[in-house]
Amino acid sequence: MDTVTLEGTEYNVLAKRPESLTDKPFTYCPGCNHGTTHKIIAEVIDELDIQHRCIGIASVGCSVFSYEFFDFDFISVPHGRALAVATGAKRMRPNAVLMTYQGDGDLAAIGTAETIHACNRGERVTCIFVNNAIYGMTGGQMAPTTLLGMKTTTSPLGRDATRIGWPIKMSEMLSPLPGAAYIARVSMHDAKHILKAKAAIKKAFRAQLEDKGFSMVEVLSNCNVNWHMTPEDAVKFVKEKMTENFPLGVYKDVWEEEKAAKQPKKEEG
Amino acid sequence: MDTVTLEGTEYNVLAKRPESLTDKPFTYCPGCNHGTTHKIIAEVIDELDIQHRCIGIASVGCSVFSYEFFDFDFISVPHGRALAVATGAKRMRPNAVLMTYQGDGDLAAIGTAETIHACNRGERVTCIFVNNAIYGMTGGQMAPTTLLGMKTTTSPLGRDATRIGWPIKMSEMLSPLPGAAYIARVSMHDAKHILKAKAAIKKAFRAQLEDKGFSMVEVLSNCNVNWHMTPEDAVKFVKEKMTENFPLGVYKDVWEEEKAAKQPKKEEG
Amino acid sequence: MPMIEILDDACKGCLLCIPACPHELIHNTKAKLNKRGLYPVEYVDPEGKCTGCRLCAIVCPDVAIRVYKEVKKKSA
Amino acid sequence: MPMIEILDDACKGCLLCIPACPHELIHNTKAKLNKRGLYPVEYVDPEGKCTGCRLCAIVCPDVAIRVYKEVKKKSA
Amino acid sequence: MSDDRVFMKGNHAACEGAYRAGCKAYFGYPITPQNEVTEYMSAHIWEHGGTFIQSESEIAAINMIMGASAAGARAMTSSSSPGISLKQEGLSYIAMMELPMVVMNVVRCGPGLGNIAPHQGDYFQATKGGGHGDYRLITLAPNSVQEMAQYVYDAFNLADKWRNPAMVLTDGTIGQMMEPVDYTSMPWMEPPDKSEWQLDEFQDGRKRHVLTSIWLDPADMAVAHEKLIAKYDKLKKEEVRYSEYRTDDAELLVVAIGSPSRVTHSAIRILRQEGLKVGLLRPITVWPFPYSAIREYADSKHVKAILVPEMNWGQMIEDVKLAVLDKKPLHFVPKHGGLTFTPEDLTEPIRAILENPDNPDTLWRVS
Amino acid sequence: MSDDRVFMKGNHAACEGAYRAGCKAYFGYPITPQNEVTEYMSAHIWEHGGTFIQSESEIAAINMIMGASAAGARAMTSSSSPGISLKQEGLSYIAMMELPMVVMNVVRCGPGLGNIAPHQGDYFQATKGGGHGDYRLITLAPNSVQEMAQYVYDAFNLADKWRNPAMVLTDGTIGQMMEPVDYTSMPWMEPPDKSEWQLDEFQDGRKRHVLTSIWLDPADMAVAHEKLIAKYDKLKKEEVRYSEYRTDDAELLVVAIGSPSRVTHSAIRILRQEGLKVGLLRPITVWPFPYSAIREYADSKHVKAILVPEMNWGQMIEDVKLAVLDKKPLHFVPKHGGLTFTPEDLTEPIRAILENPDNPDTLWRVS
Amino acid sequence: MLLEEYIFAGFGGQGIMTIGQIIAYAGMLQGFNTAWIPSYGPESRGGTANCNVVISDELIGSPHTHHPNGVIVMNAPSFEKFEPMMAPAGVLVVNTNLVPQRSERDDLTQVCIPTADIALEVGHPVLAAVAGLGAFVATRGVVEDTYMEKGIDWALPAHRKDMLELNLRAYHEGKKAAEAQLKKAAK
Amino acid sequence: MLLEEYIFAGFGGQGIMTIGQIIAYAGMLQGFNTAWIPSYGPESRGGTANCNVVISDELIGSPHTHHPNGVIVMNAPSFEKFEPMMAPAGVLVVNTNLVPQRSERDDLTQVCIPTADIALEVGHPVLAAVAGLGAFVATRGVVEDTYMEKGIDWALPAHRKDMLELNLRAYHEGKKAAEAQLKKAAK
Ligand SMILES: Cc1ncc(C[n+]2csc(CCOP(=O)(O)OP(=O)(O)O)c2C)c(N)n1
Ligand SMILES: Cc1ncc(C[n+]2csc(CCOP(=O)(O)OP(=O)(O)O)c2C)c(N)n1
Ligand code: SF4
Ligand code: SF4
Ligand code: SF4
Ligand code: SF4
Repeated sequence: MDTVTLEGTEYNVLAKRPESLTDKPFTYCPGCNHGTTHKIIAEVIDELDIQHRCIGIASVGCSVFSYEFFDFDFISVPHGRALAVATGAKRMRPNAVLMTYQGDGDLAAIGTAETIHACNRGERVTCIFVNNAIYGMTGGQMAPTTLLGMKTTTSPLGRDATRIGWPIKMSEMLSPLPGAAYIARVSMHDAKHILKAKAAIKKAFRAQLEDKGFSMVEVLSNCNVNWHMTPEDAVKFVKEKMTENFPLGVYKDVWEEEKAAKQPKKEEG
Repeated sequence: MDTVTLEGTEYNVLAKRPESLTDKPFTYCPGCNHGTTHKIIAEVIDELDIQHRCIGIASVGCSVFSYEFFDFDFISVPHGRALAVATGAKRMRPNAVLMTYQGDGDLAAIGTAETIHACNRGERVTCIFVNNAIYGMTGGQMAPTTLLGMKTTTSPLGRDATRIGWPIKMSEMLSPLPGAAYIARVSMHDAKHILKAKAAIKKAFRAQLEDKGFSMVEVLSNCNVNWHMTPEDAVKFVKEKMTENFPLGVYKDVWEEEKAAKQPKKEEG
Repeated sequence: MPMIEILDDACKGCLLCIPACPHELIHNTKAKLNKRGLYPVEYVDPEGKCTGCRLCAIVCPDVAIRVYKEVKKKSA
Repeated sequence: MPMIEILDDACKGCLLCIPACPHELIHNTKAKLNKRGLYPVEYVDPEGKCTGCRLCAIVCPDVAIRVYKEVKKKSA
Repeated sequence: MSDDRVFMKGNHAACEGAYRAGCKAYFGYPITPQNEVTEYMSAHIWEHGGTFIQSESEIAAINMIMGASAAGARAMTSSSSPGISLKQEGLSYIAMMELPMVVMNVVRCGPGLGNIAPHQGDYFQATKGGGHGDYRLITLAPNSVQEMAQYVYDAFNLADKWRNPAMVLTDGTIGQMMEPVDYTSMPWMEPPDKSEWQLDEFQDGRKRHVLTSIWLDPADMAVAHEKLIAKYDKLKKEEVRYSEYRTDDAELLVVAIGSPSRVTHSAIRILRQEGLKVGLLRPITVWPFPYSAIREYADSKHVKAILVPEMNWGQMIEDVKLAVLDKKPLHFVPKHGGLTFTPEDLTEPIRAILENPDNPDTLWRVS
Repeated sequence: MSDDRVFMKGNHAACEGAYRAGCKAYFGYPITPQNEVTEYMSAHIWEHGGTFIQSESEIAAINMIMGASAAGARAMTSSSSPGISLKQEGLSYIAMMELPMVVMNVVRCGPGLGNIAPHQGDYFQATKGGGHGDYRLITLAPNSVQEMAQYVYDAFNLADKWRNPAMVLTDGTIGQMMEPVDYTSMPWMEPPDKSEWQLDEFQDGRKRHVLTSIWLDPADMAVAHEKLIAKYDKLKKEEVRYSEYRTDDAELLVVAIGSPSRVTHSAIRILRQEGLKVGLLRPITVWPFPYSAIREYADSKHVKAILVPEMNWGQMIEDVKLAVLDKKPLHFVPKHGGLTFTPEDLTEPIRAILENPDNPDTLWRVS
Repeated sequence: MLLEEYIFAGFGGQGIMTIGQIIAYAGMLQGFNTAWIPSYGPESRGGTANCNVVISDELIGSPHTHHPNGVIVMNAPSFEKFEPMMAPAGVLVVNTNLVPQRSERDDLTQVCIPTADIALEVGHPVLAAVAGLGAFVATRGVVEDTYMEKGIDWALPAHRKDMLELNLRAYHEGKKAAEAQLKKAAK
Repeated sequence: MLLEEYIFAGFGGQGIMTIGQIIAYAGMLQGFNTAWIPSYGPESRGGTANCNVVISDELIGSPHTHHPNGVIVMNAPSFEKFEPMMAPAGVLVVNTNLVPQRSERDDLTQVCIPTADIALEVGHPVLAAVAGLGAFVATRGVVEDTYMEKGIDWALPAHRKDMLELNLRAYHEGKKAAEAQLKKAAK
């Protein structure tokens, strides 16, 4: 553990900036969980000691500059196509650790086909899917994950299912695909859940490192600015409304399945 | 019922060419179930008496010329985009009956996003999805639905899950979406199943006519030519292998759900 | 009595109707070539076994089979 | 004794750390503007209540909180 | 001054032009700097009896428009550069099926993700056809908020008149700026009757309508091609539009579109005060392109040189060269990266060219 | 005759050229008339240590290629017209990120679905940039099976040399036909080292590599632009390629590419027997285009007229016009619908032009 | 020929865009050609936001202003960026609540007023920008008050019309503060 | 100058494409430039399939043949389509098993042989096309047998090499049948 000496006393540093982040401060809005998510990803990468093997795929969305914050090789790619790019890179560099970082517009609207087929092929890549129920970068338009009734700049009267459909649940949709090794939905609304999220992200990278298949962690996140809320209210909204619509949990866990398959079937009674 | 007089005797005509087909003979290969599927669709349209309200969307695939066989308004559209085109047309013509006719490459590969989002929006259109586990028109390449081990011109050693993923199950994927009103998988392998298929197609159109939402019938079909089988063997393959991998059944039935919702919950015991 | 008619020029000789018929009334005789250059199947029913079940017509992908049933004259 | 440090220029004043601290040691004082033109929060712990639980740091989106814990000198 | 002027953003005015033209379908996907179109449509098209869908992608949007147009409605989509690239396949189909519709490109700076500043890097894509096969979009290039409304309105009429897709090609500046708009030249109108060919639910008693772009036999396809060519030839004769400003005695003719054409205006004012004879020819239709109008100036005695300023590395200048040929020296002043022109960016080279019409600093050659 | 000749399809030969160049990734989606590429790759790239994926779409394919190229591999995709339209956004990104890769377009007849016959309707798309923003693909146009292999091979080398995407632009005829190929000019090679910029798992002890195409500040983007422009200018100077056949005394110069250039060959043989002086200049790189080579002929005393035959409505002829300007009469002979040229299609107009270099039947004008 | 070119700059959310639109709209009512354009995009997130306004009696060339003759700076980074760009004889309004810098240029008219303080006095912090606008018009008196007042009304959305009164007061308070300062300077 | 332009046509699946490739390959071995091209695409589904072959001692222009000087028609629709296109003095091989028509042109050499019968005699119906090819070479003797035989070998995939013997026999039987007919005609 790092130590530091402050005013003559020596301290262990319990929380500090992870190695896998650059020095550049995040440019996200105050309270935005893109930062939180970046941080725990970087911690996981530090802990797994894979920083110098990681290749990041930055998608188009507020996180388009994530390559400025993560300290490893990176490429910024067209909107929605992160998992196709990751596929191409991983196939050429099976020893590299591939991470895509994508928003809901990116992954679940324009990138729907790339997402489903990368998962279905069981590509050995790890996808961090930040679901904030809105298009942040372009200024608050409706996302495929926008909750019913939620007002956005393109659903000014609130999202209405009969005109524009229902919030789409990607973890549920992807987890039945045999290519999926690990799929979980986590939330950023408090410290406990952030720690859980971190554990999930670690498992997702492990799925890749152990060559199990495709892994994705769907991170429920806030976009307080475009939700027109204070960060505190936005986090509360995540806790109450987002998790209600997008139930948290592990949707696919290849290790559990392997365990179950190995265990002799329990007799009844 | 039509009658005809042959050599002096008057007969009822029990089976003949439906009204909703043109006179043009199908150009499909001998034994191809595209023909069978066309025929039962046309019968359903005749029976529902909606021929002159139907707008067909021909997709790119062996059925690209379906507009020459169906006798109502039709448009031929880019590969994979049938459901987007249908959406645009239906929104402008809510009283028209929209049908897309799509192959597995069209619907489940290049058109994945359009398929999922049309379903998710609950578009009032009816999608006939002919799953023959191969790209027929282009000469027998692998489809997203190609079975594991199946040899195609682009999986010459047989489809291998670790390289190219698993056969994708669209009915299963779409049916959990709230926009889906009716989703069923049927097969063309014998007369009994063809009749069942027809009933399913009728229900699918009814879902549209009753404004319930999106409807799709996945039709398991043969492509004997590109499977390199006789029609008889191909049909057997559908019966045995295709249905094993793609279980038949109704995956979503809005009427059943409505009924269930109305029924008072049964007491235990 | 019911009977079927094979439209020779529509038939592509796929033979799917043959197993469909419960009475084995359709045969792959290769007796003639149609204008497509294909061998249409032949319907042979000297004993009048056809029940008009339509199974052959249902499986025919090319709508090449018509099924007829004698009109029962209502007794006046 | 554990303690935290708020990196003033990294803090964006989102205030998410305030409810995270079980001992209410972080405050929105608006006492100073940082170089971003934002008001960083302030850590006030005269009684040394901080347990080094890291909860504030975990929720901070901008990695603006460092947590320190005194090194226990091993007795020689 | 008319009292009817309202103060609006270019992107909003485009929507108002569409409503007045009877547009009943807008399908689109957000992208800066045209988000205001999608947003304004989502809020207001319902009031005009129309429908809005935020599509899952630009590809879905163009194909939804294909459906709406086939069903007889006036339909529009819009996007900015990367999103327009994704629409190319759809546009090619729409053009071959001769479906009328309007697509607006509020161009941003490319290639790639680039940035969201105004740019003109999509000129070739718009005018030569970014999609496969030979086809053309009737392409109008507004340079003011007033024209955003007007040319969207006009684009609908041209699209229906010719059964051809029409593009409104503009840049981020024009889309983002607010200016006064006067709608009196855009009366509310009913779209023309398309029952001759549209797909609808009234097929009883008429022949069915089929829209397709496939003719497997080359001989049949050739017929379809020749029909299109004949249409385009006619269009080229009848629909060329451009505007002129102080060109009659101009010794230097500037050819510019979009926001650079506005800066040219300022530059000309400055230069004319110095007694320098400078004029502007502004193509309004960039396809069909006003070749002969420009050629006339190239042939004229008073014009000594021609200058093209573009916010790109030289695209429209190829069309200008095809008009000017070797008749007069042709000069190019580019602006890169999404930076915008200042009047000085133009006045300085223009002074130099008027001193020496072959001034090598800006002389443009095919290479 | 060399004994090393093998008899192959153009589409297959292209794959062999790729293998010899060290191509390790092919991702593609079926489309006629280039299915043989996808199929041959699926069967054989493994033998050369490479990987094949039949992608879910052309868009996925081009983006997978982006990933493979970024990871340092030689990578290739191919398609035909509609599929190439779908790749435009990806190509624009790839060009701006200066990623080397090869894309082949075995052009079919468009617009829309069109048909699968050979065509040249995608010339503009390939050479002027079908995607958004200013960028260029190094574009090679083979006209034989031998050249299919050779130019794919060369395209990989050019792409790496210039860190620029390269296109092989051909037509259905060349892709579908079989001819003898001699591979001795394509020795098996190792791709060059890209550890300077590639993304990989060996980052320990080096600076990280970042590939991007976004520069939000126009001033930064302008720098990126100017770097690209400088590269393109250099490319134009150094990489122009063309071939000539009996041009030295030609009174009529034909400029043609792809399968029409082969028919031109036959036509010239026929006409030369009649004593008519006809020659062929065939651009091999259509970008950069051999403007100056053509201009020299336009300037020459012996050339009286120039003829361009294209299987489209006139695209390359604009580039030829930019070279020829008004120096000599320029003629156009098109072929529509996917129909192919016969030698007679060319001999007749050529005889007429040689009688009257301004023969109005084929004279081409900018309009 | 009249050619007014303004840049108004500050944080996102301070109301900078709106005051630009107000004066451009008011200028239109007064009979001028006017144009407004934002500096748009994500770079404005948390950073500076600014808009350009052009008012002219001729056709307006570019709405982009490279040498403004009128500037309002509502925060410190904006001062750094725009003060040096100003045309000679321009007018600079500095929000002293957030801008510590002062222009040393002697070819500008500088007015320094505490817009936030004025806003709070009038009754609401959001009024700071309008107060700044008042100060600006006091100094660069091209658009008349009657039109400015109509502009302020126009800019308020229907459900915020109750704020009209407060906005007008803030505008005039800002104007007064500037006039006082100008008078002092004139002495 | 040698310029041989052939069209071989019939049903899909009859082996038409292969016999075209064989002669083109054989021509290459003999030292010529050769080219082969299919009429490709779905229109061939169930309809006619055909390929073009060009053999020349000069550079080959187009592989597409509009006026062939050699044609094999294996089914009736092909006769209709290609017989009228033939260049004068061309050679036409007609498969009498499936083609009822006969050419009435007197500027052609016509050979009519029952390829299916020959194939069955030799031992397998798939050999019909090769029998037709034999007949063709007998009539249009540009490519020599040694090369044709190598071509037949080359065209057989590795797992079908056991069919080589049969194929060669069918080729020579076809050739013999044609030679007999030509001899008769010559008399
Ligand atoms: C092809 C294309 N279409 C649209 C855009 C514009 N665009 C940029 S980011 C974005 C969506 C951002 O939303 P999301 O993916 O949810 O990420 P967030 O910003 O919320 O983190 C869009 C539509 C683009 N850059 N490219
Ligand atoms: C954009 C585009 N990509 C590819 C193609 C080529 N193509 C035509 S049909 C087809 C697939 C056909 O398979 P499927 O949809 O399963 O229908 P089937 O032919 O089996 O009935 C493909 C890839 C095309 N026309 N357009
Ligand atoms: S706009 Fe939303 S998602 Fe983007 S940085 Fe701000 S809060 Fe985060
Ligand atoms: S190729 Fe297959 S799908 Fe197509 S018509 Fe033939 S059998 Fe049917
Ligand atoms: S099923 Fe139809 S097409 Fe097939 S053999 Fe029987 S009658 Fe002929
Ligand atoms: S959570 Fe971090 S950024 Fe937010 S107020 Fe606390 S220290 Fe500042």
